[in-house]
Amino acid sequence: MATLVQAVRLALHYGEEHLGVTDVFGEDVGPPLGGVFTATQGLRTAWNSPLDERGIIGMAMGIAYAGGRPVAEIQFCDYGFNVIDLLKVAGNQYWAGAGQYPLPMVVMTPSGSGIRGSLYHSHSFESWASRLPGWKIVMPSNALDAYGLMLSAIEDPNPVLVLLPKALLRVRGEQRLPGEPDDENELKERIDAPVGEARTTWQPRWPKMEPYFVPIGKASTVREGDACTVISYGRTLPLAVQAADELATELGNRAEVIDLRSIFPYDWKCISQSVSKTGRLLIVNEDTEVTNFGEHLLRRVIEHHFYDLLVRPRLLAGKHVPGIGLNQVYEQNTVPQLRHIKQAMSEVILEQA
Amino acid sequence: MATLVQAVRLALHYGEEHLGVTDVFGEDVGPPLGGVFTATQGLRTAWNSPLDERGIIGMAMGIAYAGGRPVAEIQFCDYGFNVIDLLKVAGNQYWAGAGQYPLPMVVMTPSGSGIRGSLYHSHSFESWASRLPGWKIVMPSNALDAYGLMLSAIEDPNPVLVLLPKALLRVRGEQRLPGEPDDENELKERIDAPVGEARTTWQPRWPKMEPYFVPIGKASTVREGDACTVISYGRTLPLAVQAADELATELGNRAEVIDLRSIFPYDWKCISQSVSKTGRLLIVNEDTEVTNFGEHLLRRVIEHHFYDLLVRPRLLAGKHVPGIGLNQVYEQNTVPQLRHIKQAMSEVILEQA
Amino acid sequence: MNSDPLTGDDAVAILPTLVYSGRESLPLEQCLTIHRLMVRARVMEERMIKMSKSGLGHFWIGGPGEEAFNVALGLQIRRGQGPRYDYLHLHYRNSALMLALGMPVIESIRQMAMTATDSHSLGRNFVGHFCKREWNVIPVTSVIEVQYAMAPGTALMQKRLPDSEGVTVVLGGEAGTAEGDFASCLIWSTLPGREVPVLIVVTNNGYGISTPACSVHSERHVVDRGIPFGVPGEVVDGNDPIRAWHAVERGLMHCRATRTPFFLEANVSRLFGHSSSSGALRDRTQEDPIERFERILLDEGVDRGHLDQMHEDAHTEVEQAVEQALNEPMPRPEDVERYTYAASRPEIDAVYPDDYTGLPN
Amino acid sequence: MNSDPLTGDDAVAILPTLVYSGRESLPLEQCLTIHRLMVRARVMEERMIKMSKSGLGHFWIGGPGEEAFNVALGLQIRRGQGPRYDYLHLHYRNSALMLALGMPVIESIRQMAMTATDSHSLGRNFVGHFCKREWNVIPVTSVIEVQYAMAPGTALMQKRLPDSEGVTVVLGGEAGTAEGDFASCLIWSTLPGREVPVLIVVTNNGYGISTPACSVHSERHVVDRGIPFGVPGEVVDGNDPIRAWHAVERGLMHCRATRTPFFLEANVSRLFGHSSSSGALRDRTQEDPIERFERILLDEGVDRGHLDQMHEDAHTEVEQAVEQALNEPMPRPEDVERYTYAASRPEIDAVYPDDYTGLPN
Ligand SMILES: Cc1ncc(C[n+]2csc(CCOP(=O)(O)OP(=O)(O)O)c2C)c(N)n1
Ligand SMILES: Cc1ncc(C[n+]2csc(CCOP(=O)(O)OP(=O)(O)O)c2C)c(N)n1
Ligand SMILES: [Mg+2]
Ligand SMILES: [Mg+2]
Repeated sequence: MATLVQAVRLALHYGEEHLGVTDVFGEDVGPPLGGVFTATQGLRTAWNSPLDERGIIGMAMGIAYAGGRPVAEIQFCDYGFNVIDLLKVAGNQYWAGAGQYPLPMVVMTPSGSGIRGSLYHSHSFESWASRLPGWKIVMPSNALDAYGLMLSAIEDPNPVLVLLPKALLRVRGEQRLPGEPDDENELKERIDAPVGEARTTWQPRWPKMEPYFVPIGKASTVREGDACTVISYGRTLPLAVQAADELATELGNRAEVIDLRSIFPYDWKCISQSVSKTGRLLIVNEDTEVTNFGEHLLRRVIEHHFYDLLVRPRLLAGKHVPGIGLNQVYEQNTVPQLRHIKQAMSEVILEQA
Repeated sequence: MATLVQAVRLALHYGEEHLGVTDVFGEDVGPPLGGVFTATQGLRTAWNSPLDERGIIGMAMGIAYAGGRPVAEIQFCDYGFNVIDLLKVAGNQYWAGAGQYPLPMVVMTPSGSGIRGSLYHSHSFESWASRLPGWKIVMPSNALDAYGLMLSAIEDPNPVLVLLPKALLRVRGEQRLPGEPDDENELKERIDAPVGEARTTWQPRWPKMEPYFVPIGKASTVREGDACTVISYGRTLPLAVQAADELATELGNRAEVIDLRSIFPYDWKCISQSVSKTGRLLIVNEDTEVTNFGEHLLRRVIEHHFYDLLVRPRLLAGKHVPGIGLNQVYEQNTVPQLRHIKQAMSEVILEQA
Repeated sequence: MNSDPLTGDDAVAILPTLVYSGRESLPLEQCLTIHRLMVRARVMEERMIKMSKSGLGHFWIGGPGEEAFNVALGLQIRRGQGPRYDYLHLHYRNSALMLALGMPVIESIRQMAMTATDSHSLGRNFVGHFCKREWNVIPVTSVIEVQYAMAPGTALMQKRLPDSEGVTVVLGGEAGTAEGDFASCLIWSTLPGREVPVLIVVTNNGYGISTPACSVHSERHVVDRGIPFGVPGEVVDGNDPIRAWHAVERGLMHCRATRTPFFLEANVSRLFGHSSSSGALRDRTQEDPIERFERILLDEGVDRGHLDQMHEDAHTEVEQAVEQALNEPMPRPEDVERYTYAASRPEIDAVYPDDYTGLPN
Repeated sequence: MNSDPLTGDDAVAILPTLVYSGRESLPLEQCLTIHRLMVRARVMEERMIKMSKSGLGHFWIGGPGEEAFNVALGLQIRRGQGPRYDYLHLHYRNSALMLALGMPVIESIRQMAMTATDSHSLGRNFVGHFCKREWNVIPVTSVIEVQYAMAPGTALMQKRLPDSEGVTVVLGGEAGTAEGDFASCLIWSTLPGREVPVLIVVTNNGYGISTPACSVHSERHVVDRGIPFGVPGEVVDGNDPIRAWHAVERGLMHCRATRTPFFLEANVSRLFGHSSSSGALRDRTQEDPIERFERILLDEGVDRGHLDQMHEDAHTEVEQAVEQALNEPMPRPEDVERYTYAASRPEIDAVYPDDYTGLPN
C-alpha cells in the first residue's frame, strides 16, 4: 500500500492531470529533490522557489487570482509563522471583495512532532490555522484520507490548508488508493525517484489514478463504542486507536474513536451524536495546551451537551513550553504518547458517573 | 485623571528615568507624532523606525541581548501577524539557550475593536499571544492598571507583551496615578504635545511620577457578587461592569466581575475561588471564537470545577468571520456589545440550577 | 469640436498643439482629458474628506496630490478581466487611477458611505480600498506591502500566455518598501529564466505617516533597490502628467515587450496629510499637481473658463453621486457572514457547500 | 620551537616565512594555527556525522567545507561578554568559528549527544546551534535569517558606547537572503545618521538544500544587495584561509573604525551535503579547503608528518571527547519546563516569580 506521502504525491499528480493544478511549488519541491519528504517527486508542474515563505504564499495568491490552481508547500509548518498575515489576507479576500475573488489555492505543510525534530521541526499548526477565518483546514492521518482530502482541497474554490502529520508521512495505508497498483514495490519503482545519478534522467511512470474525494468537514469514526468518545487527528490518532483497542481488551470497554480529519469546518454532527451516546469525552492532540483547538471543541461540547455529560470531559494536549527538545526525554514528556493517551482514556471510561 | 494612553506615556517616562529603559521605538513613535495614539509623545528615548515590523522586533531583541531595555511598539496589533515567528523565537531564547540569555523586552500594541477600524484595525491579539510560550501578556482596561502593568512589564526580565485596548485609550481613569497632578488640565498642558508649529520646540514638563507595580498574573475583582462569575478584560471589561451594575438593579442579583488584566500568566486562584463560590461562569472577550483564549480558561474551569458548576458555563466572544466591516452594522453584530453581554449574563444568572 | 475620448462628452475646441514638459510632450487634447480626470479625482477626494468630517463616513484616506501620476498610469492600463489584461495591485491612494480606468465617481462615494451598494466591499472596507474583478483590480488591503508579494504571481500567469501583452502593475508608498515583501517582489520577479512582467511602482511622497523618508532611507533613490537584481528603473516627477505619461509608457512597454520587470519611482505630493486620522488638513507646503498643470495649460492658451468648467462639472457630478449614495441601502446584520466562502459542492465540503453559516452544526 | 599561540602547546619548528596567496600572505606560524583549527573542526564534524549514523544522535548539520573562512573569522573576533566585545549571530555551520574562539571540542559533542551537560541548550537543540553568553554568542535558531533582523540591535548598543570597537557579526547562507529579514538587516544597519557596525556575512555554498543558487538568484553577487544602501562589500574565496583572513580583517576594520556596516560574501564548500537528512555523504565534486591548504603548506616546506600529526591529535582529542560526553548525564523529565522564564520578583510577577511551573494554579 502507498505511504501517506506517496498518496499526497499521487493526488497531486491526479490534480495536475485532471483538476487543473498549474503549479506545485515551494522550497526544494521541484527536481532534483522533489520535497524534503518526497511529496512532490516527478510532478510535471513542480518547481523550486526561493527560500522565502512570504514569497511562496504571495505567489500562490497571485497565481490563484489570475486563474491558476496552485499547490504551495511550506517546508515545515514551523516556518509558516512569518506569513500569518498573508494567510489571514488570503482567507479574507473573498469576504473583503464582497464575493468577487474566490481564491482557489492549496497550501500543504508537515505538522506536528514525532520526527525528532527539536525546537523548530516539531511544531503543530492546527490551533493557529483554526484562527484563520476563510480557510478550510484538513489533516489526514492515513494515506487514503490524504489522497481524498488533497483532491477535495484542490477542487474547493477556497483556500485550503493541508496539514500533513510529520510522524505519519512514511506510514503505509491499510486501504488501496483508487488506481494504486496492487504491489507496493511496483508503486515504489514507478513513482519514487531513485537515488544518485539515475535521478537526473528519471521519469515517473504514473499509475492511472482515479478520483476519490473525502469531503471537507466529514469525520471518520474509526472505532465504534459507547464507553467514551475520543476525538483526535494526525499523529495522535493511531495512538488513540491503539489505546482504545488495548483498553477494549483489558477493560472490555469500547471507546468510540473519531478521526476528525477536518479541523475547519469540523464534523459537529459526528461529535455531537457520539457525545450524546457516550456522555464521556476525551480530546487528544499534540498542540500546545493554551488556546488549543481542542479547547474550542470542548467549549462547543459544553455549549450543547453540558447536561449530557456523565463525567468531566478532558483534553490531552502538548505542554505550554517554548519548544520540544531534541533529547527524546523532552518529546516523551511534552506531547502525548501512547501511555498518556491510554491513561487519560481509561480515566474517562472508569470515572464513576 | 489621566487617560489610559497618558498613563502609558507616564509609565514609559518613569521607565526611562528610573527603570533603565533605553529605547522606545516603532513606526511614528518618535517626534513629531509620538505615536498614532500619542502614547510616546515627548519621551526622551523615543525614535521612529522604518515601516518594518520584523525589523522592529528583531531590533528589540538585539537591544535586549546587548544589555538595553527596549520598549517596541507595533502600531496596531493587526500588523503583528508577519512577525509571529520572531515573537516565538523571542519567547524561546531563554529556554533554547538553557537559561543563558534572559530577554528583557517589552512590546506594546493596541488591540481589539471599537475605533471603527474596519478590517485591519479591529483585530484582537490575545488569543494569538497566549500561544507564545515564554512571553508574559498583560492587557489593562484602565489608566492606573496600564501604569502599573507597564512598569511591571519593564521590570520583568522576560519578554512582556502589553496589549492596549484601542477603544479605551482615550478613556480617563477613575483613580489618580501616583505622582499625577490633581488637575487633568494641568496634566494635559504638561505632557500632551501641542498641535501645529508649537510642537517643533515643545518639551514636556513631566510630573514627578512614583513607582507603582501591578503584579503580572494578578486579576482584579471589580465587582463582588455571588450570582455568577464574569471574567473579562480590555474593551469588554467596562461593558461587563456596566451590565453587572444594571442587572444588580434590575434583578437584584450581583455578578462578580473579574478584570483578568494578565492573559498569561493568569490569576487562576482568583478565577477558581470565584467559580467555587458562584457555580456560574461567563467569560467575555472580543477575539474570534474558534480557538479563543476564553476557551482555554473555560477548559481549565471544566478541568477543576466541573462538578462545582451549577449551570452550563458560557463564553461570549467575537464571531469567526474574516474581519470586522467598517459600517457599524458589522461591528455591532460581530463582537460583543453591551446588550449581548447583559443578555448572556442574565441567562447565566437566571438559568435554573 | 472633438469629444472626450474616454467619456464621449463634448469637450472644448481642440487646439492642435503639443504641450511640452522639457523634451517630452502630449497632444493638448490628451492633456485636457488628463486634466479633467485629475480634477474629478480631486473634487471627489475633497468631498470625501468633508464626508469624513461631517460624520458621513468614519475614515478617509486617499490620493490628493497623486492625480497626475495616477491618471497617466490609469489611462495606459489595458483594462479587462483575466491574464490577457493588466492586473492591478493597488494601495490606498489610487482613486485617480480608478477614475482614469473609467470607474464612476459614485463607486468610491459608496465605499466612503459604507452602503450595501458599495461593489468593492459591501460597506466593509475603508474608502480607496478598491476591488473590481472585471478590471483585474485585486482587493486592496491596509496591510502595507503584501501586494508586492502577490504581484509576481499574477505576472507569472501572464508570462505563460502566448502572444499576450498583459502585465501586472503593483503600487505602494516609499515607506512600505522597508517591509520584506518589497524585496520579495524583486527576487520573485527576476528568477533566472523566469522573469515576469511586473511594473513595480513606488509613489514617493516623502513620508510614511509622520516619518520623513530621509530619516529611514539610505538609498539615494528607492529605485536603486532594483540594481542588484538587474531591474531597470526610472525616477519620474510624478506631479507632471506629461513626464509621468512617458515614464509609464516606457515602463509598461518594457514589461509588455520583454516580459520582464521594470521599476518606476514617482515623486508625488500628499496634499491632505496621511489620512483623516491626522486631520486631513490641506498642506500648503506641498506642490499641487493640478495647479501646476493648469498653469501650463493656461500658458498653452487653454481658456481659464474651460478649466473652471471642469471643476464645476466635477462638483456637480460628485454632489449628485453623494446624494444618490446616501439614499442607497445599508448592509444588514445578516451580511456579516456573507461571502466568507465561495460556493463549493457537497461532495467536496460537507459543511459549507455554499457560504459560511456560522460555526458547524 | 614556538608554541601554538592559541593553545600554548608546543608546535613544530617555525619557519620564519610568509605564505602567499596571490598578493596576500600570512606568517607560516599563523597558517599552522589556522590549519590545526581547520583540522580539529573537520575531524569533530566527521565524528559527529558518524554519531548521527550510528544512532548516537538524531540529526547532524554543520560546517565541513567552511573551515577556512570560519577559522579566519573566528580568530579575529574580540571575544567576551557585553557590548564592548563582538556579538555573534551565527547560523548552523559555524563550528570551526567556535573552535577558533576557543570552544573545547567536547562542547559540540555534548550537544550532538544531547547530554544534560550541553551548555548551549541542555540537550534541547540540534548540534551546531550554539549559545554562549560569555562570548556574546546569541542562540542559533534553525529559523533561517531571523538573526539578520536582530543583528542591528546589538550593533546599535555597541555604537552607543564611547571608545568602543565592539562590532556585531551576522552569518547565514546565500539562499536565506531571499527572506525579508536580510533586506531588513541592510535597511536597519544604514538608517541615515544611525548606521551601525555590523559585519554582514553570507557564506555562499551554491545551494539551499537541493536548490542551486543560480536558479533562484538574479544578483551577480549576493554582495550587490548592499549597493543601494551604500554598504561596501567584497566577495572572497572562502576556501582560502589567507585571502579570507585579509577580507575579514578589512571588513572588521571597517566596522570597528567607521562604526558602519560592511558586507562580506564568502564562497565556500559544502562537503557532506545539506545535513544528515540528505545522507551526509561526502561530495567529491566540492573543493576541500583543508586539502587545498595542505598542498600550499607542503609547497612551503611544511612537513607532511606535521600535518598528519594534526589530524591524529584531533582524532585523539575528539575520541576522548566523545567517550567522555557519552558518559555524562542526560536531561530528565523535570527539565522540560526549566528555563522558560528568567527569575522575576513576586511584586512583579505573582505567578512565575522564578521559573515556569506549569499552567497557573
Ligand atoms: C504592515 C503595516 N504596518 C503598519 C501599517 C500602518 N500604516 C498605514 S500607512 C503607513 C505609512 C505608509 O507610508 P508609505 O508606504 O510611504 O505610503 P503613503 O501612505 O505615504 O502613501 C503605516 C505605517 C500598515 N498599514 N501596515
Ligand atoms: C524560515 C525557514 N524556512 C525554511 C527552512 C528549512 N531550511 C533549512 S536550511 C535551508 C536551506 C538554507 O540554505 P542557505 O541559506 O544557502 O544555507 P546553507 O544551508 O546552504 O548553508 C532550508 C530551506 C528553515 N530552516 N527556515
Ligand atoms: Mg509615503
Ligand atoms: Mg547555501
